Amino acid sequence: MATAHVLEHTHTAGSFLGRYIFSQDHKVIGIQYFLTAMVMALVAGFLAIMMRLQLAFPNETWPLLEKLFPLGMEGGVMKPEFYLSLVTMHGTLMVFFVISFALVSGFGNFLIPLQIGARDMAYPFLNMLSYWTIVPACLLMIASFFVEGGAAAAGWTAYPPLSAVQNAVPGSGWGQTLWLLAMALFIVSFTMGGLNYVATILTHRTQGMSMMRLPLTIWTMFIAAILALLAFPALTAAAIMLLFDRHFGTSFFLPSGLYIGEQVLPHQGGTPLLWQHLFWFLGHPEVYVLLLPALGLTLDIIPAFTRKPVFGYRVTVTSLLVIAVLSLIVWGHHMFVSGMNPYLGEFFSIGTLLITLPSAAIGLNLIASLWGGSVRLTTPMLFALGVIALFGTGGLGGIFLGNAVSDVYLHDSYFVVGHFHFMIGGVTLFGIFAGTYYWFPKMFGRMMSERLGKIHFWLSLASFYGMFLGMHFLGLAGAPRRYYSFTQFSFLEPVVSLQLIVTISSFVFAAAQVIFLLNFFYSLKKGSKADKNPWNATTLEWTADSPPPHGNWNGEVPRVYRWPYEYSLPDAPQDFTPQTTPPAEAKVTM
Amino acid sequence: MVKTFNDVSTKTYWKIWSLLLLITLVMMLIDTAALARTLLVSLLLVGMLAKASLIAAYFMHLRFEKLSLVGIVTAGIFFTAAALFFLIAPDGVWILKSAVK
Amino acid sequence: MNQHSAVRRDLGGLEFSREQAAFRSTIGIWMFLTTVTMLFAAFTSSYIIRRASADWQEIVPPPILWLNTLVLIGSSSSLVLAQRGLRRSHAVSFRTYLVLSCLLGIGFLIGQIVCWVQLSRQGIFLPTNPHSSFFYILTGLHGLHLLGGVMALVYGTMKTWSADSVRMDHLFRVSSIYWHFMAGLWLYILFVLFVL
Amino acid sequence: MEEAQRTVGRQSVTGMLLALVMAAVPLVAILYATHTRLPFVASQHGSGIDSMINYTLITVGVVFIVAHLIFAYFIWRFSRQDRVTSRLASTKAEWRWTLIPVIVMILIAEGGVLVIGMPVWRELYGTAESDNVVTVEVTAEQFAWNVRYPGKDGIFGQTAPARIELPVNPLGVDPTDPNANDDLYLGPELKLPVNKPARILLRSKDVLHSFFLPHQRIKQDAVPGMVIEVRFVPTEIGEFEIACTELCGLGHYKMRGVLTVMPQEEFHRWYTESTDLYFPGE
Ligand code: HEA
Ligand code: HEA
Ligand code: CUA
Ligand SMILES: [Cu+2]
Repeated sequence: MATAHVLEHTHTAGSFLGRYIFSQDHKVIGIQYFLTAMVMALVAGFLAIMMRLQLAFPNETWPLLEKLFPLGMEGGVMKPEFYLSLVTMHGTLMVFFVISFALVSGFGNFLIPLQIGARDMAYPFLNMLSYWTIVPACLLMIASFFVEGGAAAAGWTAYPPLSAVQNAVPGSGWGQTLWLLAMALFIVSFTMGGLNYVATILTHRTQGMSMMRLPLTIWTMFIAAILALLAFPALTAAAIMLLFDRHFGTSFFLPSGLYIGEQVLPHQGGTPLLWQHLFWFLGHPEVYVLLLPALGLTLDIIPAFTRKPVFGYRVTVTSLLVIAVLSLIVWGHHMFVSGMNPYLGEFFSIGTLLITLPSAAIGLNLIASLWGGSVRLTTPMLFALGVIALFGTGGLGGIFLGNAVSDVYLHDSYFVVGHFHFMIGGVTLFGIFAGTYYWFPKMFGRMMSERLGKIHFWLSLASFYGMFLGMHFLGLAGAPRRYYSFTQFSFLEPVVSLQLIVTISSFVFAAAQVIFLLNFFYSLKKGSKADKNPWNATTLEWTADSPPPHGNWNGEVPRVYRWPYEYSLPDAPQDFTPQTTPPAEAKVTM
Repeated sequence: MVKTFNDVSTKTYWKIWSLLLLITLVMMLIDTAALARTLLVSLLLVGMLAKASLIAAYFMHLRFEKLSLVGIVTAGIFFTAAALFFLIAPDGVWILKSAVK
Repeated sequence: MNQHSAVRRDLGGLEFSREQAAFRSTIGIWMFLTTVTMLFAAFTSSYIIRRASADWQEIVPPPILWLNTLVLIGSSSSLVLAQRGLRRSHAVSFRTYLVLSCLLGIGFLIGQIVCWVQLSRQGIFLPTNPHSSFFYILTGLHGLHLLGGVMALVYGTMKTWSADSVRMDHLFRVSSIYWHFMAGLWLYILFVLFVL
Repeated sequence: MEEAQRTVGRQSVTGMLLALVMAAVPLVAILYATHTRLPFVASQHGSGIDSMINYTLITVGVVFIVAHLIFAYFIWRFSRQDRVTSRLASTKAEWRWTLIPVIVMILIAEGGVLVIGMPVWRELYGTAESDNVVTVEVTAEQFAWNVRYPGKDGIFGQTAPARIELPVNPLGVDPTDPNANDDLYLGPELKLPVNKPARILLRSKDVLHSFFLPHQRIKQDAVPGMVIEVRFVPTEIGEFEIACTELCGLGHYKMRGVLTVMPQEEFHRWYTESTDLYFPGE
């Protein structure tokens, strides 16, 4: 039988190469993704710090940085086009190569089989392939800094004509081509991952694990994977057309009469708005692809540290589904002032604000999950609470933007930058941290240091507000984004001093992440040994060894008798009842 | 009783196949005939749909798949594709209207 | 390993008693076809927008396209017959139709290349006008997808002499779904390019 | 386990601290808010946009504060107990609670945009034609604004990119077109009469730009290949800045223009007597 075949395959441990490099074990692949994300986070975070330096000290010179980027930082002064490359690459790397990798690919691969009771993913080979597809993608992205003209500089949204015409901006040469190729590889890889997730969750659940007994992490991964499968092809199509516009003279996005570089281009009849539609058809669902798993992890971590079930499991699942469906039809809220048909603007505005209904329901469920519980403020729990707070703030900011009328003023201002850092850079990053502290024992068999973890949390939380709450007010004062400096306009004068607060906070934030990395690698070697179930949690992965062996469970795959949130069940022997506890030992509520 | 794959005889396949052929031929004919464009498009649309559902139903033997699964998948794809299409289409008109003359 | 025996499981009210692996590969191929559909849906939407522009010019489809269409439908039909042979354990008809299906598939690809050559002889290239751009891109992408299908079919054909029937059944389920989908997709592309 | 999950005594300090921080977040926000002003309003629809923003600021602000206070209270209260006091609500109760966020969001988000927002949106994008308008063409390029008026005849001379010639013919106007003779050209300076509707035909020569008038609450992308109409009525006399808010290349941050709003008679005088001709030769 074919599946049995697969099983034997993953059970053979093999050589070092087979076990750690070209492994088909979902846990190893998950950790590979996770570590890759970490490396890319360092790169993207470093780019952010360089941006912050420029914005707070627009007139300084940085001879040290000149050594690293002799062209972009000639004479130690940052060039405007180099700043744009920084913004572009920071955004792209963070969204696709850090958060997607760590959250969706990392935790997804690691947790899905473990939490549904499978020995591996449905297609282990495809899984390995998906990881090895993103390795060249990462290399291409990083290499693009060192090609002629520098890295792509048209923003992570890569709007043409800027991204389509070589002369429009220096990064629009080789840098943009590499960017497109790397993104194409990323999409291919993510598609393979998505196929795997959907097939695994649908077909590899253990006995008794019905859909309504899935941990919310799995639900969010499932929905995110479907969203990705539906939305990503639009960017594939757009990228193909952009490559053809750039290199083969077609005119999909380029209208007639473009006058760039003192000459009229031969293109005819295309329209830049088409790219925006296609990009955001992907781009908007993509942010939920990242958000939902972060909420999923949070929703699974909270009950372990309140010792009670999550509030509103069914409401949450329904809301997640509603969000997913709606997220496919609201992309136009990024285009309110793009020159799009104003009637579409009205439609998209109403649709966007509809998303706040299920989102707020989830927000309420998150908060209400604390009610009546016995809250234990371990590091994972602290980060999970951070997720709630940041989700609330970022989401409420979204209400200003989803409203087409206020967005006329706020579009492309720092208000937007503040909003999305709370969401995509806050909720998701804090979710990753919460997940890391929580599942580290399962991944590596050791505990992370609580003390360092707490320091990491407090520094991160405080500096996060310092960085991004302030940006909302920069935006209200009118500061546009993707500005190399704010010295050219008198209406922006009040804004300059705020930049300093943001920059200093970003240093603190970066320092806090160094503590995290120290903690991570120190605990890998020296952390106290973890037993199977250090948090007394109920989900299936805690019935496997820490770290789990190949095939996840020695002996039979456990059978499931109940839903995953059976904490503090009256009359049960302990305050937690694992999903594997048969009905004979404790009553089944769901 | 649900019909299974094996119950369908070769004859059925040939019938379907010739029906498809016929539709293709008719479409080619219509294409060359000087019909009003709207009529043409709607006729062809009907032809396409008939053909697509025949293919889907028989050749891909959807008829014998678990219908609800197929329903969910096709409905999902259909919804998403339609959303993309119908929310972009109004912009085509608009862009044309505001094009540089 | 009880997990892998044919287990009844509830899945949103559905019951699946069929062999798990078969189900798994069906899900996989359907999900993949979902992304393919969305890819072409994105192109269709772009086509609609792009068509509205003033510089739109129709290119005339080379007649060989119609021939190719018939060849592809023939290939699809032949695969159905092959599959039926497999179900009935009728090895000869199975192999014959399978080989025929592969040959017709390759024939279609060759026909497409001929079509491209004919077009370029007429001076119609990729960037000539938006319609030709879409023509080349859509037929090219479809051809690439089809090439993948041909390779799977050829691989399957070679395997008919060695692999066991359970695996064969899988392989054919999946590749025939894919193959028929590609045939349907081709009709859709024709429709978009020359009718819409 | 005992090590990881602290005793109630020690962790309630952490809980207290986190609760304080969470309660302080709205305070910080309010503090920021009192120090931030939107640029003052200087257009008719601008006050509509401001009332939309203010409505959202106030309603969302209340949700923001209340949610944070509840959240802080929960953290403080429940980190002090070591036994679960309320385990599982009934599914029905959970659905009933969901009504609260749903209703709140319907009121502040959907209600806001439908009741306050849409009329302003229509005012901005409606096509109500009025004769008494000043028509200006604003063409964006890397990295400058080009302002052109149709002149006394009210008709712009034809343009074609192929005729662009720097610096004499930056917009590619056809010199043989009689309508072009009286076209006025101001470079990056836009002049408008106060309290009179302005109709701006926004174009771009090369890439995307965005026409941002902070005080007039105008933001509209300029898209190459399209002419986009922007309408507004300036209500304050004075000099204002024009900025670009769509990434357009390395000079994006310094693509500055100036809007001068002047009394109607003064504008009229300038317009009829101006010597800022597009083709000064003729
Ligand atoms: C994970 C990422 C993520 C998420 C979840 C969201 C969620 C939302 N976003 Fe955001 N958004 C981005 C990432 C995200 N966004 C990014 C990256 C951009 C910029 C892209 C670019 O241009 O570069 C962007 C830009 C963006 C825009 C375009 C702005 C512009 O360019 O002009 C708009 C406009 O409508 C918008 C709206 C919304 C809305 C209405 C939501 C809603 O889903 C929010 C719903 C949530 C709530 C309503 C909160 C409910 C919770 C509570 C009520 C509990 C409260 C609790 C406490 C306070 C403790 N977003
Ligand atoms: C996923 C999201 C993400 C994250 C986390 C961040 C993080 C940060 N961002 Fe980012 N940012 C974006 C996504 C993100 N950003 C996007 C999409 C844009 C828009 C780009 C565009 O306009 O095109 C943007 C734009 C943007 C701007 C606007 C630039 C402009 O418009 O001119 C600024 C300005 O200050 C900024 C600053 C920062 C800072 C200081 C951080 C700091 O938080 C960074 C500090 C972080 C680190 C030092 C590393 C973090 C983590 C680790 C080391 C641990 C890793 C561990 C694991 C992964 C397990 N960002
Ligand atoms: Cu012009 Cu930005
Ligand atoms: Cu969005």
